[in-house]
Amino acid sequence: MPFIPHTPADIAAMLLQIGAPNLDSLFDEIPAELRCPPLRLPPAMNEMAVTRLMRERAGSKPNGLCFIGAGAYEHHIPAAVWEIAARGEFLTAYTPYQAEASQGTLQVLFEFQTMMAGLTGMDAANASMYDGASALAEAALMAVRAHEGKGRKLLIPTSVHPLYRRVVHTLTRHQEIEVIELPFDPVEGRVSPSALNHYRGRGIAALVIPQPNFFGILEEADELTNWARREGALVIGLVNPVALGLLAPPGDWGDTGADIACGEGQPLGAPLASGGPYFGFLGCRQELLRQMPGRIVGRTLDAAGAPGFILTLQAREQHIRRSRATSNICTNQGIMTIAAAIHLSLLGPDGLARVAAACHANTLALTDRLLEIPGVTRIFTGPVFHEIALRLPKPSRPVLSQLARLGIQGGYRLEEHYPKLAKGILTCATETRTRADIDLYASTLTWVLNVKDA
Amino acid sequence: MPFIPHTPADIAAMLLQIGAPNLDSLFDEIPAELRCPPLRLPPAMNEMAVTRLMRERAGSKPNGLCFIGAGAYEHHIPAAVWEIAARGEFLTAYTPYQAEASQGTLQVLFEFQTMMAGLTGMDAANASMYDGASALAEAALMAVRAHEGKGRKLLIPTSVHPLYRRVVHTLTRHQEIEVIELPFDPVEGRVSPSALNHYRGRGIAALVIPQPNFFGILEEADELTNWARREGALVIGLVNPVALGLLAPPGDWGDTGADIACGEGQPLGAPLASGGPYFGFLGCRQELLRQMPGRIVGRTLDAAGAPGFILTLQAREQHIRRSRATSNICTNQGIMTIAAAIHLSLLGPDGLARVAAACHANTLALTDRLLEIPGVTRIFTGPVFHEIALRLPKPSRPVLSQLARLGIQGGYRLEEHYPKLAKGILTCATETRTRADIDLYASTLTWVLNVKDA
Amino acid sequence: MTTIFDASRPGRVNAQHAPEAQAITTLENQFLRASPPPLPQVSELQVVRHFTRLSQRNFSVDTHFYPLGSCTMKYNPRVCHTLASLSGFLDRHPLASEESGQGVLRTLHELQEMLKEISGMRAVSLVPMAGAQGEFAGVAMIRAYHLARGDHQRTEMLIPDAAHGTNPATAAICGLTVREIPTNAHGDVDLDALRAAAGPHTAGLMLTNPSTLGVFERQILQMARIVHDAGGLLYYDGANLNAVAGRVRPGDMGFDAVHFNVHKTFATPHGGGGPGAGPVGVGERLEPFLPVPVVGRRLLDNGGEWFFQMTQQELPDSIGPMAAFAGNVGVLLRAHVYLRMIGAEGLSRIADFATLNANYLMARLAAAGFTVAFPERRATHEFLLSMQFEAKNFGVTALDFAKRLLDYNCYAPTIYFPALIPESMLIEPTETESKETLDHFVEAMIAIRQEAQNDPHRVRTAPHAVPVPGKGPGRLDATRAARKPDLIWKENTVS
Amino acid sequence: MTTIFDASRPGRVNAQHAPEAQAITTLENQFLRASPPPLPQVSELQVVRHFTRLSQRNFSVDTHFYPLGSCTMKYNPRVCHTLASLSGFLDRHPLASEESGQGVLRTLHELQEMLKEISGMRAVSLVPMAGAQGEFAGVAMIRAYHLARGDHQRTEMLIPDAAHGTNPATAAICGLTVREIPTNAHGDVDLDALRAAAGPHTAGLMLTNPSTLGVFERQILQMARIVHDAGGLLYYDGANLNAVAGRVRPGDMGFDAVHFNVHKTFATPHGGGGPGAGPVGVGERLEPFLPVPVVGRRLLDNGGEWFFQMTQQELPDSIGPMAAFAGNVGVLLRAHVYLRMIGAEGLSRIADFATLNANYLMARLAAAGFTVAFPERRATHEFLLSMQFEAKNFGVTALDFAKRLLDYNCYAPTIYFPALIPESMLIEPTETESKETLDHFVEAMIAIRQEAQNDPHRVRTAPHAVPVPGKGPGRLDATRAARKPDLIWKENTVS
Ligand SMILES: Cc1ncc(COP(=O)(O)O)c(C=O)c1O
Ligand SMILES: Cc1ncc(COP(=O)(O)O)c(C=O)c1O
Repeated sequence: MPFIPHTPADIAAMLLQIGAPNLDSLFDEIPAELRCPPLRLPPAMNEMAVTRLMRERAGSKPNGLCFIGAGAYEHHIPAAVWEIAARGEFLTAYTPYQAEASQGTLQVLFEFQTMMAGLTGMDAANASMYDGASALAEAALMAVRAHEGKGRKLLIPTSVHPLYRRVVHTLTRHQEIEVIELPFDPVEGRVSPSALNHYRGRGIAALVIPQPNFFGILEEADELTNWARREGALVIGLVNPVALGLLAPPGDWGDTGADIACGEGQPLGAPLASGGPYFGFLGCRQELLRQMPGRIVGRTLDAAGAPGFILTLQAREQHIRRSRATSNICTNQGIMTIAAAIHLSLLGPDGLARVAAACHANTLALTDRLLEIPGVTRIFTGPVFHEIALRLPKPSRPVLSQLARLGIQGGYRLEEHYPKLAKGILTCATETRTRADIDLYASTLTWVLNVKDA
Repeated sequence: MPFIPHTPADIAAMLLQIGAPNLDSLFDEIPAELRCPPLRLPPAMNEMAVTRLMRERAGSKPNGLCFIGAGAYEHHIPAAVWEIAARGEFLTAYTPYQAEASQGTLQVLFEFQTMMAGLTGMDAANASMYDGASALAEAALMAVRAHEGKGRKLLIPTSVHPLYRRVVHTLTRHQEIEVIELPFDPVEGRVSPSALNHYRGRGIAALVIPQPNFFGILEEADELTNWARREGALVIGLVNPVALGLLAPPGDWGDTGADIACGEGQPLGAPLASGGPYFGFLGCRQELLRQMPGRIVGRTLDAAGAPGFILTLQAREQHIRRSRATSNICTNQGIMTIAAAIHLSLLGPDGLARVAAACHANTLALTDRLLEIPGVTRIFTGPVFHEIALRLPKPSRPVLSQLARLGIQGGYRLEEHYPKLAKGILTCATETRTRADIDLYASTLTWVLNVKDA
Repeated sequence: MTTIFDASRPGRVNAQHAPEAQAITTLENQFLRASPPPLPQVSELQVVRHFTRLSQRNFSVDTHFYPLGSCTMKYNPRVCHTLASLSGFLDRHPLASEESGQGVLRTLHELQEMLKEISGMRAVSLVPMAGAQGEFAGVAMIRAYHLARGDHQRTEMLIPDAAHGTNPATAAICGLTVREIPTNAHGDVDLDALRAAAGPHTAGLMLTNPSTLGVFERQILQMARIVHDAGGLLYYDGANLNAVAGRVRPGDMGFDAVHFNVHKTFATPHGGGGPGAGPVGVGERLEPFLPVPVVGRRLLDNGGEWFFQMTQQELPDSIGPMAAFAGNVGVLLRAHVYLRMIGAEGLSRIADFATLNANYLMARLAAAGFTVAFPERRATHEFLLSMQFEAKNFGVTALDFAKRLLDYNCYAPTIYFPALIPESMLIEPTETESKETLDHFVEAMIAIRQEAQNDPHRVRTAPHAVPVPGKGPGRLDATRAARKPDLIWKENTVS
Repeated sequence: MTTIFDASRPGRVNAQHAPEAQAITTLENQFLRASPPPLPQVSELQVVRHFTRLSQRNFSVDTHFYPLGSCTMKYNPRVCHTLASLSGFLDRHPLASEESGQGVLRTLHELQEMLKEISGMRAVSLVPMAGAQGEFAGVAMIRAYHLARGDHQRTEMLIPDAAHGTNPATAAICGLTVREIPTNAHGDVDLDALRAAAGPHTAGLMLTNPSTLGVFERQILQMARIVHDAGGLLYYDGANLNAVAGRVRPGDMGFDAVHFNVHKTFATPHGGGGPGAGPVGVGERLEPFLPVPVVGRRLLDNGGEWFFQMTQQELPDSIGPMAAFAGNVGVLLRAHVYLRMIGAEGLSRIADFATLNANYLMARLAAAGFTVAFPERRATHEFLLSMQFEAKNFGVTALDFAKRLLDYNCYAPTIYFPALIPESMLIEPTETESKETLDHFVEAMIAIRQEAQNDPHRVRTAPHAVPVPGKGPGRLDATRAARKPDLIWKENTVS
């Protein structure tokens, strides 16, 4: 029997011990009327057959050269990352409830927390959230909790990833939080600090600062942070972890630094994989520690004084506090953070900075090449990091489809969530794109734009 | 520096300890005239670039549906096999010279030896040879050594894989062994026992019996073994390990069984991989143990009586006996045998037999379908196992090329080594081929044969 | 173990993983960090060695018996992982063209269909990223349903006291008040209490069946009637589906919403904490509210099929997206592979043998004198012991047993949950373990009880043989960890 | 550890790995086996758990410092393994159409070209499957060369006494008589002895340079002249190329044939015994005799290239094939990836740092009072200690040190080879180890010597902490193993 080790002799001996006549009798407490007829599932396949099936599915259509970012980025993942992260001892363990039998996972998580805290400039980080969007939602809830009694308004720029904003809506709507959307400046493509004056004294609990923002543009994080501080609002930095190889971390923003940092961990070792699994990261200043949701690993000692690692501050979690927990999150994205810790260790500070610089340089090179095409223009004037919003001379949907058919995933269609940005696309070139790739994109786009029916 | 951990500070401290002014000075004993100019190698690439390069190379041309056997067989390899065999602790260890620090590898090898001895019906098996061909050569040398003083003639049927026969020639020619080729019966495609009478009393040291033989045909192993026994010659069984799931093992042949069993281990978990790495297996009866080349693992005890595993009988090997060793083999095919042990454990006796039966049934089905094509005929009448020799109505080279271009690797061109078997191909369908694959082969071949210029 | 930071030395660069260095001249200084991020500077060999050795300091299903109740730590076929890791799957961007996604989308659609059949529900969304997010989706849909009907006063969620902590937490996050329903002496829900609680304020009931007490809730049909009659809806926490899949279906039991714990029932490895996936299935009433994206299928004129993601545009009443993209796709692919290998027969076989193993283990432990919480009941895929007798008489608690079991190469069962049984131990062997392994566990439990009588100190100070025999750490001080949180590595500190 | 056979139970079938059962009616009984093969009957979980746990009972480069002299146990970049394992490479049949092999063949051709450049030889064949098979190819070519010239009396191979055992074994298998050449007190070959030995019977000389004594043979040019003048050819055993690649080339030193130990120099993991690859390079005189297949390149009319395998038809004087197919292709692909990542600069950097590490370790051990075999010489990538002093004075041998080092988490250096230094220890740290690791090794050696003085019994009975601390087995009895060979598992036997 697939995956079941019982021999006929075992079954007989076990039933005898139980005192049950047969397997069916073990279910005799289930009301008879509830027994269901045999399920109609596809017939069982052996491993060979399913392997062939899935290989066909995986290879059914080519994925093409990727110039899409918009929240998920193709980076080179060193081969060692998953060779080690996917070792059975990491992959097939549960959440490390028994610390002594889980020192491997726990220590990696402790190291991961240290790396994320270091990257973001926070005092502490948790052991992951589901993804970047849900991490932002949790950050918002956390900020509002911390702001207890002083208002439940969240100010979130529309230069934040549109899908993230929707997820924040889904996940926070039952908690009486007022989410206020802060428009971006249509010329610069980022929040204009002067626009904030409108919200002065309105009891804002927290301001979200995306860096870089959805359009790839760098926000004036220092000024925005200082404004929030003056307002008594918390600052939530929504950051890209690869960009943090070069960019100022939230902990350094403005005069005081941000209070919470969060974001999508995918760029740190997670394959694109049609959307997941990725992981969200979340860190905060010391004072907010007990408001932070999710698992946290701490270092402690045994009776003999030997150090070891253990899940800690569990009083915040659902299995202790139940309905008063900081969040309902239980299973998180464990193995992805193990991969991230290995990934970051292999890159080191220098490697991460070089990857970030290469993404930046490649995106600038791509921008230059595409702007040579008649009719292609830049949408915003703000400084870009590794993503660029461009306006095409033709409707973006057919152009992008045509590009995809020619082997180029050309970008994200901005109109999808920004109706005003007609014919706009958001595109990027990470360190994985070569000059030849960029040239190919440019020449293919030129061709597509010249074809009549596109 | 790639793969080098030294920091500038390390280098300085280390040179100081050595008392050397710089790295260059460490080479000062090398005569100056020998220093070579900088090598002209392709420029260094980082991991990302080399990954892209190799992915392109791996995917440059499709491999097609494989109907070739001829010594290497496409079998399904359970995913667990290489996930475990490729674990760093197995993959990056050396030959287990320090037994206590190598119990993992040693125990797997002990279990592998047990499985191979069990499969072949031998008393012992070694821990691998390079491949099936070199294992046959070593078996021949071993037999001649064991036959010491009674003649150095090796009788080898031409129904043995032609490339194996060439390798035997290469590897044994310096040892004054007379290799006598024994023709096969052109009707049956196997050795006719009566043909052996010609060699009676000629002081034959050993007879090789391939089962199944190169043409996929089952030799009359019992009769051949008994003949050799009467002649005082040793019997070397050259066997396919998957076929042994069903076929009588060499240890059971004739009245006494064969003396040595060897063969290609590739069908047990090794990917086709354009030819290697595979592994050769070699086993023998107790009496020949000290003539067997290669590494052998044995079980022993420690001082407290606890059992453990260790390389043993090393007195046969080159690092003890040097020029009087049984062979010069040192590094063998270690990791492949670890994979084989896992593979065989996952299949078990029942699984292996079912795989063998499916190969047999599929090859018969393929034969039936191809024989329906006008002009395609069977070359031999002997009973086949999982490979079949067919004659085409047209020259085989262009037909096979044409098939390959259409995505079907149709078989091995027999004329390559058997000029008399004009238009002959050797083809097989393992358990990995479906009915649909077989139909596709048949319809494609029909089409190719009908095209004018093929 | 020293940390990776201890091995760091300034100036180590793994150039093989870094593009050429280049100066940034295009960005103003205000945007740039003042000093490099404090990441470790270590060689590739150091990284490989460090993390490989760390991995060896873990118990896992691949290395140990792992009878962690409520967690279904069974064998996860390696091939599921291997096939989900094919580069064709891994390399695809979530926003890439639909055409390039046909292989993945077809697979996800098949999974949706299979989950519908297994649960007996009408529609499924795969998007929730773990069980708790599935719960959130379910409860949020229940709320949306009531609100859409203008039924604004339904602010209470009924939850049995034995429920998993995520249930009350989820209800609270969805803005509902939790009302606990007690359990009776036989492990079933107290029906009278349920009747008393159900009413016009009832949004619904959240239930796990079999419950976390390791028994099947026999009165489920009565309960469904009570809640439905009161105008509430029923939520099924599918974490324990391994016990009954293929035998009974939440839909047939009357549930309106259900989440699957893909990482329990459908053999996705748990990864030391995740990722999992918590697809959610619903009946007719909740269908409009499903979280997006849902995978849709369209028949083409040429007879082929086309798969696509339905977003809020197509499903305007959806509670919305819960993830930036499509959820934990890779986890879902693993579940798909597993289900395709198992088929319907294999699925009910799983329930059969999970149940056989639990009942056998319970029978043997009972015969050995351990206190089974519900001795007159059948175990489902798990069962509860109470170590109260041992705690009282030998001063050796469930925690002590748990720690000492590690020394016998068994991961510990779940302890002190559910809380309503004192000194509880929830044991779930799963169907993939052999009788020999179960017998070993029984012998270990008996041996530990003997130790508890003869040498209780040894048990109270366990473990002694993990992670590294003789080198510890031994039992770790959890109180200290919480009192003085030491959460990140800092230069020159060793606690 | 119990064996996998102990876990076997009749009736366990992993149906997921087996096609449908079918009866064989088409074959006569005489061909079929009477009873099923005695393979274990175990579940997939049992297999995974058993072999995973066995793997943890190994030292390896990925987990431990592995200074095994003459074996170059450096870090093998994982990516080499990953890329050689791409399914496009793994799925190709060796006899598949040439067209489908263009990616592999191009890659192998590039490797051939790189190896030519690195060795300074004229042509390379990749086919030998390990170092020893490369030696065979080289010596067989030398024989073929002499015979082709009608020079039949050249039946002697000159081999320094420090040579690796494969050298004399290979010479013997190639039908030659071995004549040992002594080493002088400085670790160089005794030139007078060489002169005396060289003559009309000399087929050639086999030499490793740097030698297995851990020093560079300084008189190599004189030696080459002596042998060549006597009509013999020179064979270079490339096992130690890690020390000099990119700095000197065998071809420039006058060698006529050379083998590479791909699994040492070019970072193919050793797999607990293999596979390796032993490509062989030759000068002009031996080129016609290269083993087949050699990868050829043809320029196409369209400017492209076409790669193909040259067999004996194209190379009629070849010594023939040595493998059924093309040799250990997968291993060669790994080497190719490694070399493409390293480049010329990286290659000489490897020699630099392998040498730096060896000289540093030698200097520190010498400073700590250990006896270096050739203290006045530079170490190459490895160096020799003699533990004779410790053996005499404390009764603690090189073997005892080796075993005790395991307890300090270091794999043991090579011991008792080369045999001409008593109680020898050949230590090769490789370039991928950090200074910290070398310092740890020095401290371990010092600590063990202290133990040898104070508690020699502890050292003599080591190891104590591997493979499983406190659970052994401890030092294994090799004599017993050879006296009573117990080579396969049998029912109801535990030795
Ligand atoms: C009964 C029960 N419900 C819900 C959950 C929550 O599932 P997850 O951890 O996937 O969020 C769990 C898992 O621990 C559980 O056991
Ligand atoms: C000096 C020397 N020569 C030759 C060999 C033989 O190489 P292989 O083990 O690959 O056959 C070795 C390997 O141990 C060696 O160290």
